[in-house]
Amino acid sequence: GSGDSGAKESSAGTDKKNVSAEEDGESYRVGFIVGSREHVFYNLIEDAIKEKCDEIGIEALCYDGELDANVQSNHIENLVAQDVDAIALATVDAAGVGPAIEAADAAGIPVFTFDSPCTTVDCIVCHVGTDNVKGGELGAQECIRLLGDKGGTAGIIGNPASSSCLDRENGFLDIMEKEAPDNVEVSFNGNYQGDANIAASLVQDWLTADPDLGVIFATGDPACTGALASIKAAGADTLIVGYDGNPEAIKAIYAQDEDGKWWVSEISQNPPLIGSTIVEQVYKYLKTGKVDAKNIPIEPYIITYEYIVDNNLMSE
Amino acid sequence: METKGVMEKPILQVKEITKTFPGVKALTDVSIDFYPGEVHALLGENGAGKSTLIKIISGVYIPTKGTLIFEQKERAYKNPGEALNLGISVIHQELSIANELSVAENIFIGREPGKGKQRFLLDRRKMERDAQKALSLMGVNFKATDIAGDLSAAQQQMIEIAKVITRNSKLVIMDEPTSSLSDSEIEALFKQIEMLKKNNVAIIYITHRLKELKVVADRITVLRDGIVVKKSLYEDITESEIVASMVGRKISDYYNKQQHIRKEEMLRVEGLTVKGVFEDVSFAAYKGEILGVAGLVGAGRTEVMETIFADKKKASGKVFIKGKEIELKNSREAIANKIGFATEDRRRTGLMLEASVKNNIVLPSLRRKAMKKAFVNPKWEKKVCDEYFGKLDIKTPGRETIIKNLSGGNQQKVILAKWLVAESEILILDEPTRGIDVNAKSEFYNLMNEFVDAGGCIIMVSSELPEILGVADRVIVMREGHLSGELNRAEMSELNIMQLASIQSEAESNTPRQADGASNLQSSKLRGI
Amino acid sequence: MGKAKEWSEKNAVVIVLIVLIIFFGIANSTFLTPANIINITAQMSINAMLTIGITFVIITGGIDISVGSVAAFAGIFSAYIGLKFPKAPLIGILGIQLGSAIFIGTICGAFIGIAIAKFKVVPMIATLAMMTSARGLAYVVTDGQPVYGLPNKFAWLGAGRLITTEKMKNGVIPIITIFLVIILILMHILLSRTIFGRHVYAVGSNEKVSHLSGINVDAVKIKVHILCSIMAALGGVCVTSKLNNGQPAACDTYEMYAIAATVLGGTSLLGGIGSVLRAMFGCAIIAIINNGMNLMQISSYWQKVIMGMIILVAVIIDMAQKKEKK
Amino acid sequence: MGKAKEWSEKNAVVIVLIVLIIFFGIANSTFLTPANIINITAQMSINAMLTIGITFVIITGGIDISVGSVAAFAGIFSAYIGLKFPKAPLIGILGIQLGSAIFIGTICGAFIGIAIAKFKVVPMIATLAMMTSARGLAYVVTDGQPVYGLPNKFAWLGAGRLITTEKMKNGVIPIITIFLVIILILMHILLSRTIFGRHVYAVGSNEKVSHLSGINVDAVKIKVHILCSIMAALGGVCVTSKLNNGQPAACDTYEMYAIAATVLGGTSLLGGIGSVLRAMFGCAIIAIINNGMNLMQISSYWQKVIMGMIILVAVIIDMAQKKEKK
Ligand SMILES: Nc1ncnc2c1ncn2[C@@H]1O[C@H](COP(=O)(O)OP(=O)(O)OP(=O)(O)O)[C@@H](O)[C@H]1O
Ligand SMILES: Nc1ncnc2c1ncn2[C@@H]1O[C@H](COP(=O)(O)OP(=O)(O)OP(=O)(O)O)[C@@H](O)[C@H]1O
Ligand SMILES: [Mg+2]
Ligand SMILES: [Mg+2]
Repeated sequence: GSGDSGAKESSAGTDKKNVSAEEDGESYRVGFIVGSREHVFYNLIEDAIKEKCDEIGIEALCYDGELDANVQSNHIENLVAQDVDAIALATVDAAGVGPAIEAADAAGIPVFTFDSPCTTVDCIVCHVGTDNVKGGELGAQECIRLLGDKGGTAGIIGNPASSSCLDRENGFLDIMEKEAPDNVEVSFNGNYQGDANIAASLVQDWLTADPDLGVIFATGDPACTGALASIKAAGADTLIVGYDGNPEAIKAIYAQDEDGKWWVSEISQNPPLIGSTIVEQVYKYLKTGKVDAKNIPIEPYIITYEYIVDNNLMSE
Repeated sequence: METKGVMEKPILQVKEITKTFPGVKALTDVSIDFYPGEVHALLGENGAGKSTLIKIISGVYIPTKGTLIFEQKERAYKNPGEALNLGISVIHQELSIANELSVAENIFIGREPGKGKQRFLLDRRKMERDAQKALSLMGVNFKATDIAGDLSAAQQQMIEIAKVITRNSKLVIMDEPTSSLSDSEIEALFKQIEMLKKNNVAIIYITHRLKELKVVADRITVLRDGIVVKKSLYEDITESEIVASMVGRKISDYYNKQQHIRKEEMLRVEGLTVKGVFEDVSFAAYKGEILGVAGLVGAGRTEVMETIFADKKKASGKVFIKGKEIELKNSREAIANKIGFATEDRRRTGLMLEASVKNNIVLPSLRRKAMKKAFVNPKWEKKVCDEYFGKLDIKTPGRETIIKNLSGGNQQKVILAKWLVAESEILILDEPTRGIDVNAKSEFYNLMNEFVDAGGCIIMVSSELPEILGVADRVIVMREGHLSGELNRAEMSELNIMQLASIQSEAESNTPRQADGASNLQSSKLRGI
Repeated sequence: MGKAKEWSEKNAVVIVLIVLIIFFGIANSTFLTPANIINITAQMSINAMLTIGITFVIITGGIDISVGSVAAFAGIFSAYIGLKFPKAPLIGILGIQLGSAIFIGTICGAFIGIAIAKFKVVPMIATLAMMTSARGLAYVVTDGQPVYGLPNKFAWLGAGRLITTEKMKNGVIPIITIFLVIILILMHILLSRTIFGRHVYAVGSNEKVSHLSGINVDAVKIKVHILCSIMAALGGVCVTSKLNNGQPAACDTYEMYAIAATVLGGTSLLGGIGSVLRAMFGCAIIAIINNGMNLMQISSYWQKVIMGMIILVAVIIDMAQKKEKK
Repeated sequence: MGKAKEWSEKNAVVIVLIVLIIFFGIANSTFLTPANIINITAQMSINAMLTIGITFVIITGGIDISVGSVAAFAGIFSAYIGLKFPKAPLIGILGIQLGSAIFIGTICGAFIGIAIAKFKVVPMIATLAMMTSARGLAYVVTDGQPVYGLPNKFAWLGAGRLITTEKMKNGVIPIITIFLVIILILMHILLSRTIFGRHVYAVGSNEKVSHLSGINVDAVKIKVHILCSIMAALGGVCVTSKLNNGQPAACDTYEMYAIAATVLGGTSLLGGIGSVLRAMFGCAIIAIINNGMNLMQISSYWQKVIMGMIILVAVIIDMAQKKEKK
């Protein structure tokens, strides 16, 4: 409900600002490339980006990176041809799209990254994003907490094709190896390929092999959806720790007597904050030539039922 | 037959039908009446418009102009289904078999018997029973449950015949139904035609084998270049008059038999065997002669030729070319040894139908005439095409014309040109004049003679006795996978060849195949000179 | 002896299936447990629905690569309708699910069928266009978000099980498996016992002859594509039901496994030959490889490689047997 | 008048292309700028390489859906080799890139070709198996991680540009475009002027006739698949070069656009007819739709829908023109 009115407000605001910006001769056009429009996480970032841009009077050109570096590279080229004032992108992985970024830089267009950093070039002005490894570590800690003194088995549903998911997986496995007590064991590791139905089959197979599977860490919300379906169907007591913090997850966790019986926690990266922060930094750089820091981390945090209640996330 | 006495109303009247294809006027103001209980033969050279006319009658094509009056009512149907429903059924010139389906399914295709009121569920039993009944009536040697694609061309043609017979049609059209049938099967067909006539069915019959007319035709119409040039009762006209009206001139002896001078041996096979197909075949062919290979359909002649051309693997036997034994591994080596092979099925194994005339002609010779080993030589291509268009009098709008648009006779000449360009010295021609009109045939025989006179060697497989007698210098005869004899020019006669091709000792003549052979002798009159 | 050989010629795929079952049975102790076998039947159901539809299309000599996208689109559609009726009884929900599948399937299939039959677009391109468009539309209507908050009864079809026992408290027989068996029987009868089924084979075997024999070839093609899209849509609705959640990304690339299953089941890509029953062997092979490798904890990367190779080998064995016969 | 009509019959696709250019040119001011036109030529290059290879295969009457995966695998392979020689000169790097493409392309293509020609596996399934396996292997060898840290020179082929001007400091002419043009000319000559090219058409027109005319049909098929895989591998190597890193997920589903481009370029999926030059029109259409819609800020969801529909409409127009001629 609140989103709608906000959108109306801001669009009205844009018109006014555009006029004033033109008078000042400083209407900025900035290109944003999200990782993929097929992921809710990026869609939430994009929504925040658009909202923030409307608010401060930046013309946002948003593109779908399709989780394909070649596509992202093409978008960057096209943005250079359009002579935008700045480019901000969520690279597919740490390797990034080096040559295209360097070409943009050489053409005098500053490049920013968000969500996933690019380690292969030095010319990135600023990166805003969550440390996914850290998110994975948080997930592992949460799993250990949920298993409690009794301990038990854990499984992880990954999606190594996406580097953020891979980072989460690595963080998770690292902590599980280092910090887990002896009675906690990671006995399953699967790839759901971004497909909830595949996640469902994976979990179904795991539960057949181990009906007492204690907890599942899912590196993305679609995997939680699939896992939940199979756990319910099997009548198991396995708990789910998700990742992303999408509205769907919040609703599920909040329904304590239903889906919340299994889906209990969620690691969130705060996509709206990532989106608004990157816009702020771009704006600041275009105005002043400076950013707050070269790397602005957005801390991941854990969403539980208590968190939802405390922060009034489900007030309607 | 006394059918002509029955002067009923025509069941079908074709009135001033004109059909144009882009660039071709296939039919011009054609008007013909067809009567029930009568066989009406439609005659004409290749491309005269016969098939086009029957396709219009059966709803495949829509005429550009003119009307069809069927059972005294003007009809304009949009698809073949509507014509079928009126009782018009057709055996098309091209085999119309669904290879993957059973014989019964083919016979009842499009009108499968249903169960219950809705006719939603298939009544398979009834379908197979009825199909088997029709097949038994025709005396064929295969079952309703056989898969159609596994059968020979002749057997498939019998399926087609069964299809129209079981339809209870009022008008049955047969476009060259006998071109792939053996004499015994032709006889079975003619019996069925008699039955249809008795049931007062009208029949339109197209053929290039004029001898057949004597047995079946009541009335004839001759088309030339899409125009009706002759209409007559069969008994009122002679064969030479028919030929003259078809061709537009008189052809006295279209075989144009010439005496060739036989020279040294070109090809010899010894004990050639492919298990289960033919055994121990030995013969020789010489420079300067046309060697005929006679036999009934299915005797194994095609397989022998395919084996010589190394398209089929032999189990044993030797092949000598110019006296030297040569082990040919594949057709490429056969071509390198100057053998050319024009197959019996032009459309499927002879031509790239969608490709140009030029590409069809030069295909086997490309490598030999390459520039710098790898490149096509376009100048040579043009030159050689033009040269052979002239030499063989190939009628085509141009080198780049898609070959399927050429008439059958010209297609056959293109195939000949292809092997001449490949510098073949031994030419194997399998049923070279099947489906070709008299004029084209006569031209083709002349070309064969020229080739032989220039020092070539031809092996001609043919099921047409007149053709063998008229063209070959010597003939070898095959019967059921064996070489049953050889006849030189002096010994060659219809009777001698048929004896070698079919006669078995009385004791053996119980199996169906041999029974076929026996009846062949009688029916051979149909095709005899 | 001769009979066994003849049987093996026709049923090379069954032999591959048996070998796989024996292999995984030995390699993993869970594999042959009743619970796991039941899981496999449930897991193969969705692919099986797509496969049944594709088999019809392939028998007519066509191809359909849009089934995954159509499935996703129909699944989302059913979810939206489901959201509108949170209090519907089970029978109503089932009506919504079947209705959505039939509605979306008919529209998509008619579109494809008309493009192919009337506008003579090659099937590969017509269905490629549908694949791209239906997927795009699935994202457009959902704005990329999953559709959630469905009533629990919505999951009955895809995730429910009948007959509970001591050991299997959530039920033994997956409803989706029963549903599949019903569809399978109906579709098998449609293909093998009806006149329409004969026409499907006839069109695939020889289109020209079918036309000349009065079969309305265009109508057969359109009907078959509608049928295929409805089957795909049913698969998509079942996924949505199973997850109790509509995902725009659902069933991505499932068409490939459906095509592979069809071919493994002996259906010829050239048309005219095939069977929906045998296609189920293909589905079973694929489901078993997936399930077995999951149980054996084989890395998902290797799973892809192995899956590709097993499909290839199975088809080669099948081919070799058929060639020998010739 | 008649000539113009005849021309339009043969070149419906060119007309579609021109209409699209005019439309986007009016709709967006950036579209017809030199910088953008250059971008389009560079952006279409990779799809163009895959398309050239697929065109050869389709002319022989086959199909190849593995090109995207083979491209990814070859790209990764080249990246690993590139990592081993950080100090190599440009010419050495180019050697590594071409060598990798030829090496991986030959292996993959030979594998596919032999499965099809010798083991009689239908092309769809043989290449499906390769698609799955090559993608799996790409993940296996990289363990899912991108391969990065390549020397800068590695990016010359895919991202470099020649001739710098005041306004375009990065260079005007993309090297990848030059590379494509060279390949295109070579492949066009190979297809249209050589004996091998004729044999490719002949096999697609009629296998039996080709065989009886002394053509080694199996060899032609194997060679064509090797060629196709090499072209795909070149595309993959160019992607790796363009990104200066190797991605196991690269070129996913690119086969579909390559097939669409081939068909748009007038190549018949039935074989025997086609041209690599005309296939470039297909690639251009796809690249222009992508680029134009991006510039117009059309949502990527709608882009999918629109792309599907334009491909369909283009093929329908092409078909309608050809049918009219008949
Ligand atoms: N679909 C078509 N498109 C263009 N021209 C055609 C078509 N069908 C037939 N023709 C032309 O129409 C003319 C008549 O052909 P038709 O097939 O009727 O001859 P026909 O008398 O049956 O010859 P044949 O004895 O060889 O069967 C020929 O010139 C042929 O090339
Ligand atoms: N592909 C095949 N599979 C099984 N049997 C075959 C096949 N081809 C031909 N035959 C059988 O082999 C025998 C010889 O056939 P072939 O075609 O060589 O005879 P032919 O004398 O050339 O007759 P035709 O005049 O029909 O060409 C026949 O009995 C035929 O049915
Ligand atoms: Mg004819
Ligand atoms: Mg023969």
